Amino acid sequence: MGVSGPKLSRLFLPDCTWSPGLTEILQLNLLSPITLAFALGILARIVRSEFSLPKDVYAGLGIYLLFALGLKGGVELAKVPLGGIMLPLLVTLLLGCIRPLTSYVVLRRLARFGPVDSAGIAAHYGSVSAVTFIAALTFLDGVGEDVEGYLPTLLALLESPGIHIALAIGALKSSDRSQPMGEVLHEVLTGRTMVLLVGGLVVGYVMAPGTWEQVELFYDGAIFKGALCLFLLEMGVVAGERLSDLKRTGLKLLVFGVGMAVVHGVLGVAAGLAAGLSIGGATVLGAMSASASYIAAPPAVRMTLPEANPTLSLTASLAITFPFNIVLGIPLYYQIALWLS
Amino acid sequence: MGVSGPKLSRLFLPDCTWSPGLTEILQLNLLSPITLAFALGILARIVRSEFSLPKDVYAGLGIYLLFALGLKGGVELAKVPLGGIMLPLLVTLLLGCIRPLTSYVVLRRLARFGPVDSAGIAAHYGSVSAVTFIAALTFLDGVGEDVEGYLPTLLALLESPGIHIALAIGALKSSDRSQPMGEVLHEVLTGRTMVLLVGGLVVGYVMAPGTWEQVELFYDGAIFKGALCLFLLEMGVVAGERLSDLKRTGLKLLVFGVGMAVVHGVLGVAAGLAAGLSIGGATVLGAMSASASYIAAPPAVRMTLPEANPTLSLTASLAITFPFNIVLGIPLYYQIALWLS
Amino acid sequence: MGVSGPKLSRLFLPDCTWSPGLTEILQLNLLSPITLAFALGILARIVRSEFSLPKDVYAGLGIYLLFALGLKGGVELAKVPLGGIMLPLLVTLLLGCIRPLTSYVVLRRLARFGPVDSAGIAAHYGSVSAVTFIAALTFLDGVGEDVEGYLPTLLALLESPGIHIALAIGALKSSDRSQPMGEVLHEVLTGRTMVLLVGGLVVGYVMAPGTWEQVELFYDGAIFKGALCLFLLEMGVVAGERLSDLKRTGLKLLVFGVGMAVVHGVLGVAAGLAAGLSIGGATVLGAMSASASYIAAPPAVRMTLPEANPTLSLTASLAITFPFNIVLGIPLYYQIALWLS
Amino acid sequence: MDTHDLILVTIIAEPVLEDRLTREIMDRGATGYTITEVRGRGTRGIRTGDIPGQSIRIETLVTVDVADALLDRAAEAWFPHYAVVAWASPVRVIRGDKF
Amino acid sequence: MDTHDLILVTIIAEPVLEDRLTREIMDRGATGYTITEVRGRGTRGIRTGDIPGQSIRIETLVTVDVADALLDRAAEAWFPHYAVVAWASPVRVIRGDKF
Amino acid sequence: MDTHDLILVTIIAEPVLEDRLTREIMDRGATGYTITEVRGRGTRGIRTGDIPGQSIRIETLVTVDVADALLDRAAEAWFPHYAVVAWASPVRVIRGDKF
Ligand SMILES: Nc1ncnc2c1ncn2[C@@H]1O[C@H](COP(=O)(O)O)[C@@H](O)[C@H]1O
Ligand SMILES: Nc1ncnc2c1ncn2[C@@H]1O[C@H](COP(=O)(O)O)[C@@H](O)[C@H]1O
Ligand SMILES: Nc1ncnc2c1ncn2[C@@H]1O[C@H](COP(=O)(O)O)[C@@H](O)[C@H]1O
Ligand code: NA
Ligand code: NA
Ligand code: NA
Repeated sequence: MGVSGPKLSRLFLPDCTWSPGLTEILQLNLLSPITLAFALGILARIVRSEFSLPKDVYAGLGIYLLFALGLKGGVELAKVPLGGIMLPLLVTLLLGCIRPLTSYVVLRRLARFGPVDSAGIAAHYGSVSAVTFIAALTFLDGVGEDVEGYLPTLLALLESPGIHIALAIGALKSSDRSQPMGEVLHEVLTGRTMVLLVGGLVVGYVMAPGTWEQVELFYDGAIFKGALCLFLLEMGVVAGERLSDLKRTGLKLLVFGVGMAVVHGVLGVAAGLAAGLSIGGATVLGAMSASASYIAAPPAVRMTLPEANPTLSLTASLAITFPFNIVLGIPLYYQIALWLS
Repeated sequence: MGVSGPKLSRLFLPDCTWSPGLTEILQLNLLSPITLAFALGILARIVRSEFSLPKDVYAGLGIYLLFALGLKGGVELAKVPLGGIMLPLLVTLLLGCIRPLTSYVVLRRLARFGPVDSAGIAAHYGSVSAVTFIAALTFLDGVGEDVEGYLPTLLALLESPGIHIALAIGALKSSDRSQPMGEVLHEVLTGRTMVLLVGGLVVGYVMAPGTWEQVELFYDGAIFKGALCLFLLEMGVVAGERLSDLKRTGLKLLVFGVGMAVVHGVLGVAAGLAAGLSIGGATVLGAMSASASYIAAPPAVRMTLPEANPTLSLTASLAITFPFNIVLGIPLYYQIALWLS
Repeated sequence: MGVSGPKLSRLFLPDCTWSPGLTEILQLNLLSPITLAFALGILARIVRSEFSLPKDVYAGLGIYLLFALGLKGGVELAKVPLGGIMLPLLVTLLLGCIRPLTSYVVLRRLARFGPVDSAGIAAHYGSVSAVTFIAALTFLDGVGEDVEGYLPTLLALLESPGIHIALAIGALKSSDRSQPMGEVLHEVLTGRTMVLLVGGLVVGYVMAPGTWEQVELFYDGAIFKGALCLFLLEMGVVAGERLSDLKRTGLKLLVFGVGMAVVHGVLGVAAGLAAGLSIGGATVLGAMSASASYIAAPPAVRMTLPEANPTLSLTASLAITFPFNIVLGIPLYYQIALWLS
Repeated sequence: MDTHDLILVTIIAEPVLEDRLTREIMDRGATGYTITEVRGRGTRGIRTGDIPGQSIRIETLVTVDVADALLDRAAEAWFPHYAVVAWASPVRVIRGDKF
Repeated sequence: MDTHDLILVTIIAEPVLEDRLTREIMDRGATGYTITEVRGRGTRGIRTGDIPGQSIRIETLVTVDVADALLDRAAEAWFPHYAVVAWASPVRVIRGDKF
Repeated sequence: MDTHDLILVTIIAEPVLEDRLTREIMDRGATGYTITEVRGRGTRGIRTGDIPGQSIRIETLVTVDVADALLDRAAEAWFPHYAVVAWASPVRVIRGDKF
């Protein structure tokens, strides 16, 4: 299998500059079960199939994936000295503060959206998509690249700051601040992602030695990846449902959704390498940074900035940035990580 | 274990005519976890238990089973030369066209149902039950008989033609054609089975090499079979719920449901052997051919032939033919395949 | 791993009185994934998170766990001579008859609850919690203690008698007997637990040899334990929701919930050892005996004794006795079994 | 179009009562009912199950006489001990002869 | 506060009819509708699916004229063969100009 | 049987509003409410979540005064920016003293 090429090439062929081309990696990513399942979901919508996963099953799969991610991350976190991850944590926090600002400025100045819509969209791009994170892990596993096991900790850290920074900007610009910020802060900090990801991290971290092995098969490997395929099948349906909105929201949103992802992706990769992450780790941080929220951000924005048009932000994060990252972005950030390192 | 007898007997004992009797095979099938789970579900209804699987969990299991079937079939399909399966495909398509006609004629002439009811029931018996197909695979696995891995392709092909042929007959006979046929065609061709089974076949077919192994544990083996048991438990409940209708629908429906299954089953086995399928493959084609739809056909019939009594068709396919095939039919078709080959 | 100490100590060090202290065992139990998942669920409620498992997923997990328990129990039951389990069965039946009486007397005389409320609560403490049973099995597996495989049979036997005895007492004391007892008897005897646990026992018992192995991975080991963690996460949420009721229901209910558990737990351990169960088996019988129902009993009580305050019984069984058993009770009963044996 | 004036009786009740209520509804002369799963909050806050606040909402189209009989029965048998809320409103029904 | 008197039309129907009914509702001039998943029992007991008794409940706020058109259509096209029940009741709506 | 005439206020709203709406309903004097998960279509087509069209339907039985206060509040605070529809209808309630 030429697939494990990249890693092997660096280990055994130090003098050789060969590495699998972007095309090769792209193809591998395009033909992975999760990309294909996602594409199948989109296709089902395009042919106007009524197929969709039952709401509760979709929610249940999401809960399982997040909790599994947290548990695994916690188990790995327990193995590294906490000092060693301070720099990655710091860098991630910085990304969490910078990304809503870059998004807002680009939306306002370059794309010329109104101030409230800009803040609303920026809240999505200041946060993060856990599924993009998982897809990046799966991709790197596929190309045989190792990653730091504690990365879910960074994911947890990146989720909320960006939402609050963007909402604060929006609140200054909006006449009608509907919901006291305190409530929204509480809602985001006690949301599903926080309970499952942060909770899972803590559980995994403190679990008695030897107990992870008892449940590992359920939370990792083939079962995790198989469940992820089903989840992405439905995400394809959900994203496909928004494709029709693309026409209404226009080209500039499309350009923003892809451009912002690439800019934030490169930023994330560079920051990761600077903080001493491995190539795999930096790729994952890049993918995280390039991603946009579609679970935590939407209700928070809806409650605080009711004037913002939710169709804009959801279409951008779910129908543009998410598919872009899954299909093209992740291999791209990997390639950039290889180049930069 | 005498269980693996049939296959061994043919491999190692060419001169010996011994093979496990029908009784032995029947007993093995009766005491398989899936038959027992199905029986438990029926029993729960008989004692008027309120137990049932939550709607969404039942739907979720069904989706998982179909998608797993598609994926596996696709992975196997990629291994055989397409030329080699043309004959089985052709034979299956023929079965898809003949079965609605035989069903209609038998219902109309022998059982003397009205034309619209006959067409409605024929649409069910022209299509196929995926669970019966899976049960046949599991049975053959239990007796140690190999089957062609690409069989799910035949299942996908057999689902829809029969429905449309029967509905076309019904539309000619009915005064009140409620729904334009085009819509119904669309609905069936984009239904759950098509998305998951055909979609899964394609995904499995094009998946990058080595990626199936990453998810195989989730989609095959013990997890697939274990999930199937839970699914059949609920199918037992659903079928059990219709047992009370049997009294109202009368003996002739019972005779039809069993007789049609046997006739179509023998037809399927013979067609399979003629097309060069293995004994296992012919048995599965027999089981498919003997089965009747209870998922795709009912809404299609309801929409196009509102005058047809849905109790008749659902009772026949779900409370008569399905249990018959699961408990007696599949071992019978296997025995017939052994005899005919 | 010092974890497997207890068993090893008894096998290899017969002259040595060392055994892991209660503290060591307690710590192991506290840091097990299921206790931690339960604690996470409670914590989520305490911080007023809106997180909870979808209703259908929670129900689905419960069904899976019960059915898995039944199947495994049945497979094991088939391996032991029926004569050998008569004594454990008898002792369990006795516990089923005594526990509602002790509960009623303690509630009436010591805690001074009204007669109808006492009967209502006693119905809960006369029945049993399957999750407590499973947690005990998992705990013993963790400390490396063997248990009799047929224990689920005892669980099935312990569920209903206690409910009916307590309800009969209540019916005598209540002016308004709303529901004919026959209906309630039917409802309990055909309830979810009965279908899945007793049904699973029978299926597992009669299954053809070799078929259990085909589904074992799905119903046992890491998948069972992993699913149990998710289930306990939600049970934590549900129990946490009732914590606020604790203030209203008062200290005496708290004392009852813990005290009754310990008394019944010791009774169960002693009875188990007397009936010849292993230390592990006696611990599990103790945990069963110490537990209180929160699934089968509540609707039965609500229908027959509408005057009884359901907040009292559910808070006691779900927010007091259940967490006590999971966190402290099970290790305690184990310690007691070690002492008594 | 042939319409009839009937009464729509709506009952919110604890799920354990489903069997009894529907039986009594049919016994008193209704020809059918429709059930919705709902959740809610009231003055009692009675919680009967591991999912608090879950209730059922039963709607039945009935004649005035049946409505009176149902509400009488509700007031007498169900309200004293159960978390039940019920109301009636006049509606115009097609296929009214069926009820 | 600006209120309008409108008609609330409620239809209980078999799930297979969802697409057709909502299309016809919008075609006849409604500005929206709300759907609830329900289950129930009636005189026909027609069972179309593996989950018997499952139905949908469609509510739509419409003007009197649209209500009449809808109920006429129901009486003529849906009732003869399908398990459909429908009723209308007067309600007071805010944002009534929207409908 | 002791009945009272009350107003049933029904509100269809985006799920994110649940906490706020129920709090405001109780604050304005209602004694309870019932919530149903629904889906639907209207003129705005606002989609707030990964499951578009999902809404909640809140019913609350209140006195005429409370109904007026609720609808006023709705018109003023919720309608401008949110996908909310509300209507009121008179009903007859048993246990009416409770509300
Ligand atoms: N004023 C009200 N309006 C609408 N529904 C109510 C009202 N009061 C109570 N309910 C419903 O009836 C159930 C039981 O109420 P209660 O008996 O007051 O606890 C609640 O969970 C609500 O679903
Ligand atoms: N009298 C009734 N009151 C309320 N709902 C009814 C009534 N009759 C029928 N339904 C509903 O309409 C559906 C179809 O009724 P039917 O056509 O009579 O079988 C039933 O499943 C119920 O949900
Ligand atoms: N005319 C109507 N009748 C019934 N429900 C409606 C109507 N219009 C809107 N709705 C409901 O209110 C929600 C929001 O409507 P809108 O604000 O118009 O987008 C929709 O999803 C429907 O559930
Ligand atoms: Na998100
Ligand atoms: Na089917
Ligand atoms: Na219980």
